[in-house]
Amino acid sequence: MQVSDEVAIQISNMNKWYGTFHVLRDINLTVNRGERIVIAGPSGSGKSTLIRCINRLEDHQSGQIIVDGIELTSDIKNIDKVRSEVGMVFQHFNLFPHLTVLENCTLAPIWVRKVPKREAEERAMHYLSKVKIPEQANKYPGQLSGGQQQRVAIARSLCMEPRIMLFDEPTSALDPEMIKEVLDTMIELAKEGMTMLCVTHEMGFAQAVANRVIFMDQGQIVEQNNPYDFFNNPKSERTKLFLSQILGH
Amino acid sequence: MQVSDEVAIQISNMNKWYGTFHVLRDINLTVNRGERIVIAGPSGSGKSTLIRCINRLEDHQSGQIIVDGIELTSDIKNIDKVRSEVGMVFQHFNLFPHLTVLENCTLAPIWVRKVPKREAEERAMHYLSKVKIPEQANKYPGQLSGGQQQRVAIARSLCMEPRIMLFDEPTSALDPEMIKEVLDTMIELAKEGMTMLCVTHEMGFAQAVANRVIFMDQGQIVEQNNPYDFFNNPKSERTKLFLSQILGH
Amino acid sequence: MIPPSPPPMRQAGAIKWLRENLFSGPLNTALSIIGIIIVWLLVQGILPWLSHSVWDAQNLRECRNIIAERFGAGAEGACWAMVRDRWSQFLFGFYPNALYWRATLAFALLFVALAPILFSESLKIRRIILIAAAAIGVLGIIFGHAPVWVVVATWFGAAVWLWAGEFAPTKLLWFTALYPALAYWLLWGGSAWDPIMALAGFLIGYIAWRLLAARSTLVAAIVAVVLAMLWWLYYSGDAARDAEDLISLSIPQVSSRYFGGFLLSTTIGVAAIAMSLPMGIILALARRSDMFLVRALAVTFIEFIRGVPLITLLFVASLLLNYFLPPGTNFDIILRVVIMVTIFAAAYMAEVIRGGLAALPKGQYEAADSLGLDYWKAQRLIILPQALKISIPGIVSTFIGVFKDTTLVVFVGLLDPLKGITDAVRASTDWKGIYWEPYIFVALIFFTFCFAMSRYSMYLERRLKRDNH
Amino acid sequence: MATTTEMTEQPSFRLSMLIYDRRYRSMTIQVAVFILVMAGAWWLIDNTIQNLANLGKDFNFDFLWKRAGYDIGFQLIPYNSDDTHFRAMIVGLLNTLLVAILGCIAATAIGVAAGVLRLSNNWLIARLMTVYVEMFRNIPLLLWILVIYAVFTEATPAPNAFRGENPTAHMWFFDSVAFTNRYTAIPTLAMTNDPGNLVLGKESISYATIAFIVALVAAFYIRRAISGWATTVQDATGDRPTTWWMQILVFVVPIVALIWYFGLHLQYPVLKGFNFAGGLNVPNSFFALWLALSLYTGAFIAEIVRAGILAVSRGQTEAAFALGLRPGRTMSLVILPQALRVIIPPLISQYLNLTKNSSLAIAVGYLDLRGTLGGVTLNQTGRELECVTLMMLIYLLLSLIISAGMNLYNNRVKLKER
Amino acid sequence: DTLSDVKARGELNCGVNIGLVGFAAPDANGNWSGFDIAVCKAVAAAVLGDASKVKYVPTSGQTRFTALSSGEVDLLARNSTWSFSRDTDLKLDFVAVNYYDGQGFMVRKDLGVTSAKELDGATVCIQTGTTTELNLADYFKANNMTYQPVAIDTNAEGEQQYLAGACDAYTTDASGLAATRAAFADPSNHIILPEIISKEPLAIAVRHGDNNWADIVRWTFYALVAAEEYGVTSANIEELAKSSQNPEVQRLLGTTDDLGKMIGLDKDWSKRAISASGNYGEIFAATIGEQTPIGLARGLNAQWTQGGLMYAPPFR
Ligand SMILES: Nc1ncnc2c1ncn2[C@@H]1O[C@H](COP(=O)(O)OP(=O)(O)OP(=O)(O)O)[C@@H](O)[C@H]1O
Ligand SMILES: Nc1ncnc2c1ncn2[C@@H]1O[C@H](COP(=O)(O)OP(=O)(O)OP(=O)(O)O)[C@@H](O)[C@H]1O
Ligand SMILES: [Mg+2]
Ligand SMILES: [Mg+2]
Repeated sequence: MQVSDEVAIQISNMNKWYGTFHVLRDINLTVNRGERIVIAGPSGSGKSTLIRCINRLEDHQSGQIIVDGIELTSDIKNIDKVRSEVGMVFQHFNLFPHLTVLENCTLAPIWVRKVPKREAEERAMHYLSKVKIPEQANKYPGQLSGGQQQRVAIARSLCMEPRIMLFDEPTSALDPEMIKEVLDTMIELAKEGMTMLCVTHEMGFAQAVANRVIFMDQGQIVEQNNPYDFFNNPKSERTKLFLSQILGH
Repeated sequence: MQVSDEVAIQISNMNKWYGTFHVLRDINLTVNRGERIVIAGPSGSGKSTLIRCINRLEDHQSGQIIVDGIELTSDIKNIDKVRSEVGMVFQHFNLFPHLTVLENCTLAPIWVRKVPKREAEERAMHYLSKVKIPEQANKYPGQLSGGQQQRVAIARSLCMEPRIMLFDEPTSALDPEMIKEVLDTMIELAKEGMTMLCVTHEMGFAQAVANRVIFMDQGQIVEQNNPYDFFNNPKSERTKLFLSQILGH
Repeated sequence: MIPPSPPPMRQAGAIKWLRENLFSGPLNTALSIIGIIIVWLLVQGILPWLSHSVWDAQNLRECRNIIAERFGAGAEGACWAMVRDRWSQFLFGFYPNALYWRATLAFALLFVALAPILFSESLKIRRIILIAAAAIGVLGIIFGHAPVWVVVATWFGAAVWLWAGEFAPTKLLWFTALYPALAYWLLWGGSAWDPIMALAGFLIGYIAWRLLAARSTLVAAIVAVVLAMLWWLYYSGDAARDAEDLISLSIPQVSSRYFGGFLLSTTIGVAAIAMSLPMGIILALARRSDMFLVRALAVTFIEFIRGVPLITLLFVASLLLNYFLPPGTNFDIILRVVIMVTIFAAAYMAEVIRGGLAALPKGQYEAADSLGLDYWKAQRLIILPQALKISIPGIVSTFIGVFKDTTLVVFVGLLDPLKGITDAVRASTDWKGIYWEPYIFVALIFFTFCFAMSRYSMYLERRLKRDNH
Repeated sequence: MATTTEMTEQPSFRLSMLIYDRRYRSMTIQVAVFILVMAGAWWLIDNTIQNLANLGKDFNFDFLWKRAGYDIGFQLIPYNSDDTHFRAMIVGLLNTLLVAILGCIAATAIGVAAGVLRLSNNWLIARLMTVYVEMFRNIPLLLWILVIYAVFTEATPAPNAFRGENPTAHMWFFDSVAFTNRYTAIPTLAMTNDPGNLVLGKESISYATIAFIVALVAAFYIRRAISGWATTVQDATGDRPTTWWMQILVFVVPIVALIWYFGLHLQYPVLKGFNFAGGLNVPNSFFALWLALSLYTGAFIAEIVRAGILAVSRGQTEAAFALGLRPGRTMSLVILPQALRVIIPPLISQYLNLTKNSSLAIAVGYLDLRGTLGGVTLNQTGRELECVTLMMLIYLLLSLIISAGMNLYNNRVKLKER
Repeated sequence: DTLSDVKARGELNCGVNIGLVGFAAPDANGNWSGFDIAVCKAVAAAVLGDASKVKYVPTSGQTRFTALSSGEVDLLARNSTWSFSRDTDLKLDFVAVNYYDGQGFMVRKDLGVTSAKELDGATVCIQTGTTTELNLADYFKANNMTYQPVAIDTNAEGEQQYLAGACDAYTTDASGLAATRAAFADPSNHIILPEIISKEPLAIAVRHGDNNWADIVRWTFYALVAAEEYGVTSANIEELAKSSQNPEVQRLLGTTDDLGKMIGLDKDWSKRAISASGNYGEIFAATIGEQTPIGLARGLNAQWTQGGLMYAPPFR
């Protein structure tokens, strides 16, 4: 299938099973370059799984996923190529505790992109400044607060200069005060035109930056819409129920 | 000292040291039957220690604690009597992981109260229904969510049919969604007239159910008042400072 | 506000302590009394014997005469004169007297080599270890009949390594990498070119890998291994000989049969652990692999080795290994023993490291994957550094076990410190009939080493628990 | 919605996919590893065959059926020098098992006691246990075996010290047990109404033994039934009936009856010639080995037990106390069941170690499997390949049995989690 | 073949006892000496021209034959009994008996035993993995007696047990008993019983199949024996080589015939072998003879001319 240059991610008829459990059912999704998409849905609906399929942390069993023009198959070369184009930020940061913040950020550029060390460090400092923690560069992750850690994780991804960023509930492991720090960083990124897919329940964030909100339930995309309509005129019953719960809380 | 039948707990001039550290200083407190008391205060102020002295998980060095007409001394018989009258719910649940939920609930009635097993199980199911998780009876604690675990812990205490319940920050180890489940259960209990002492920072709960709020600092009871006055007209500076912090959050 | 006041005094001083710690209840009192009786019996049994120690005698008969003379006829006493007479054999076996300094130096350098691996985290510990190593090295060299230039060089070396330990601990890693070759050369002697050429094999492999890695890491790895193998099998021997002819770097050779005592134990123990570590890592990775066949082979190997006593493996080394190798091959018994002990330790090491790998959260693997690191890079840069750190306590206890087990080599005819040397001493006319003293002496040395190591690993465990960064 | 797992895309197969496609790559690696391992194994086997041919030897186990020709000092089944090497091997294996099983029991007892006492708040006892644990863990087992053997040899009298008008040594426990520097002479059981033996080929077993075993097994089951009944009563009424006296009676009555029926009595050892006779002489080598193994392994078990108890969080105790459970009940109902899960797996691997370590028996001349098959037989027949292989297989089998038991247990008690 | 291996290596690997005073034992500096060691030295001198070019490989009762058959040692001079099954089944070649021994018993004098026949019911210490173990079983069986074996691992262990009274009798080769007794603090309190219950020809062994090497070892040893017979000693050997008119001596010392060539060695091989530690009689006297602490009489090991069994075949 030919994909236009405008399309960053194209998922068609994708299905995935865990053993006999059908987690993702007939997913069709096209993400254009520069689009910022928020994925919401109840727990267990398959949001994380979908995100993880996109950089092949999980493999899908049928259908097609094309990222940046490269189809994801079990070909290792393609996988490597896609992974270095796609950055991912995890709920629990997953920083490397035995490396300093700076080393965390330079590791992949040096070993995967083969960037000279000096240059990688400059780049790392650049992105650390961007997430507003350049002064922490020589600390170890264990010495940082949760919010700072998550920002390091974002910087680490950015250092690979990916064209697409995936976020899997990046704020849900954080204390309330720290959520804002991280969301601000993400909003900044969004402003610069990064293509973003973000699983989150922060509806404020969705309203502020998303081009589109996708609602998933039981492995399917139930509804997608722009944020305003999504929150104010949800079409499906399921969405209404969900919105009433999270907004009421 | 003769204690009226109306008084559930009577603490007078109680002092406690950890080594040379004076944790509780001249505590005087009378709790009447059916009273619901919330204890608040900054971290390290001795709230937990006070609660734990009441069912003699810690011993005090001077002063008197009389629970349900029984004075707490190092007499083992008295301690046993008091402990079977006083239920306690811990911050980290402390369920027995090797027993099912049902077994957790029947263990103490069978071995302490010598209740026949059948009857103990019926009683356990009764209280499990009360905390709204009768269907989990045959699962193991490890298979439950935090909120469910805490509700089991409450049911486990209730199965001993105590006359007084102590709660030590029962919701602070829980995810926000689950806090409500547990608070609801506690409000239910309060409505039935159980004498309760609860260390908590959930001010909503305090306002909703407490007869009295006790504020502790540096091992002393600084202020006690009814919830309305406590929140709206705090008398001491210390309390005002504390309230400004937690309510601002 | 009520000010804090001091706690009420109940009882004070020793009586309170006794009451709380020894006689706090009937059961405790009974236990205390039993304990006191046991201590009393032990002291009564051993103390007189110990207090009648004799340090200066030529042989056992003389020793006993001295005891009878000093403490009255029939008095029993310890005859430590044996230790004074034979300590060198317990430590070095039959290693030539004049070359003791080489063994000592190798031992001291061992700590320098270990410093960046085991002690890198804490400057204080590193200082202590390095200073101790420097002291051992310098003393051993002075009292070990070393030539003057070695003494000077060691002073200089000690200064350098103390400096490096202080300011550039990671630089010591280079020394760690070179240490095996250096230790081999110091202990066995001969031409320095042999170990140098053996090291060159690694260099060749590394160069090949660097040249090809850009194309395909798999191909590069295979080529590197093959080239290094070819070098070792066919060229390194000749190259060493030629180089030796050109510039001679020889020191007197010492053959394996002179090794004995703690020198032998340490040599076998350290060599086996050093080699079992990489082997254990590979086995552990294989056992966690998702390829069925690889996993099955690793499991079979590990369980087989762990399922049989070490002593039978040593039998294999001494009796069977020659059957398994091409007709006519015949190599040093110490080397064969080291191979078997290595295999044995590797199986245990694999389990220890597997524990460390399992303790790593899955997120670390995923993060590495999502950054585009391939399997080996992820293992090398992310997983193993963390897993190994978690495993250090386990590795240290494996080492303690292996070190203790080196005493079993006596059953294949090597002179281990415990039974080999002791029997040799007791077979001599001078010390025939001596019994406890050699055992106590050997036990003391083992205890010192192992206890120090176990304390160290406990310290590490505590530290790991504390800073979970 | 499709619910079958099928691949929609099936791109044509290319050779490079063997390396670059994840699905085929693992195949490739596995095949390569397999070939390498097989080649290695073939190389070893080929070498062995060649070497055997060069030496003019063969690989067969016929020698096992030849006359052994040597005597064994301590044996559980009848054996003399006319028996085969195979029987000698069995004698050795039984000796190994004997010391291993008794060792495991004693090590557990010592280890649990030491582990618990190390946690006691008795300062002296806790220190003593620490000293014990550290001493044994940090000094090689071989040394302990030798030292303990030496203590036995040096500290006990020779049998002829019991001789004469004024013996310098005397027997213990009403003249029934003699500790000598060779063995401990203990009374054996004798019967006045011997019911005879059940003869099965070469082996024979006394009917009396069978009767006792049957009685014990029966008693065991009856005891189980009694405590089951007690539980039922407790479930129904809440009160647990006192049953300890019944439980004891169930064992005591049939045993006493059988003893009376067979006229069972003790036959005391008496000094006869050079040695004690009439009783059972258990050699010191066995005791020394047993004691050394138990103390050594016990030190490790103590640490395991301690860690297991400490692994149960303090909150568990507090929760149990808060529910009104007494300390004893708390221990048996809450702490121990949880601690055991932590303790059992490493405990079993200590059992494994003990069994393997029993092969050091040769140091004190106790002829176990390693001493018979891997020692004298190997040496007299020169069949090292066969003997060592067989010996390793037997040890391996023992280990596998023990670890299979462990896995069974582990699976049964694994904590259920989300 | 072994000869060229040894020459190429420049060192002879000689399997010896781990420690048996008089026969093979290292001193505090690791220098080996003893009766068996002398054989190794003689062979090294004959083959390599230097008696010190020997690597002594201590072997236990268990590992000795394997060490030989696997090629770890070139020859075994380790008081090993020559027996049928060892010669055939174990694929060894025993080339010559260097000491005729027999198994005996040692007991304490105060035990009141004067004959091995009185040992019924005794506890006997015995080294495992030796022929003595089998002889002992056979002897007691033949005489319808019982005994309790106490297995021991090494000689040192055995002495310790025996002295502590853990066994009534200690059995091993009579020579070993004498050596052991000699080293006791109170040798006179122990007696060696008169019965010799077995023939123990202690022989030098080589691998089966390399006949040339076997020849070298055999004739090196016989050169030592012959030298004693003809009165050639390490002191007078140079002189005799020049001046002796005795044709036997001339052939032995290579003055006339070049016997060495027939076994692949040079002319002076036997001279070197004899010079290494002297002739058989000298070696015996220096290591285990009556003047040494071991104090063994020549007995069966005297020259045939003296009524013993030492009989070197003719050198021609
Ligand atoms: N490795 C796995 N094996 C089997 N089932 C799995 C696995 N991982 C996830 N699942 C199941 O797949 C479903 C979707 O999981 P997923 O993590 O994608 O949900 P989610 O929408 O991200 O939920 P949450 O908001 O709780 O993170 C869940 O029902 C989960 O139980
Ligand atoms: N076992 C102990 N030994 C010594 N000091 C202790 C011990 N337990 C608690 N403390 C100290 O006693 C003080 C009061 O502790 P406590 O747990 O009662 O505080 P708290 O009010 O419950 O605080 P938090 O809100 O953090 O739970 C603290 O300063 C604490 O450090
Ligand atoms: Mg998720
Ligand atoms: Mg608290």
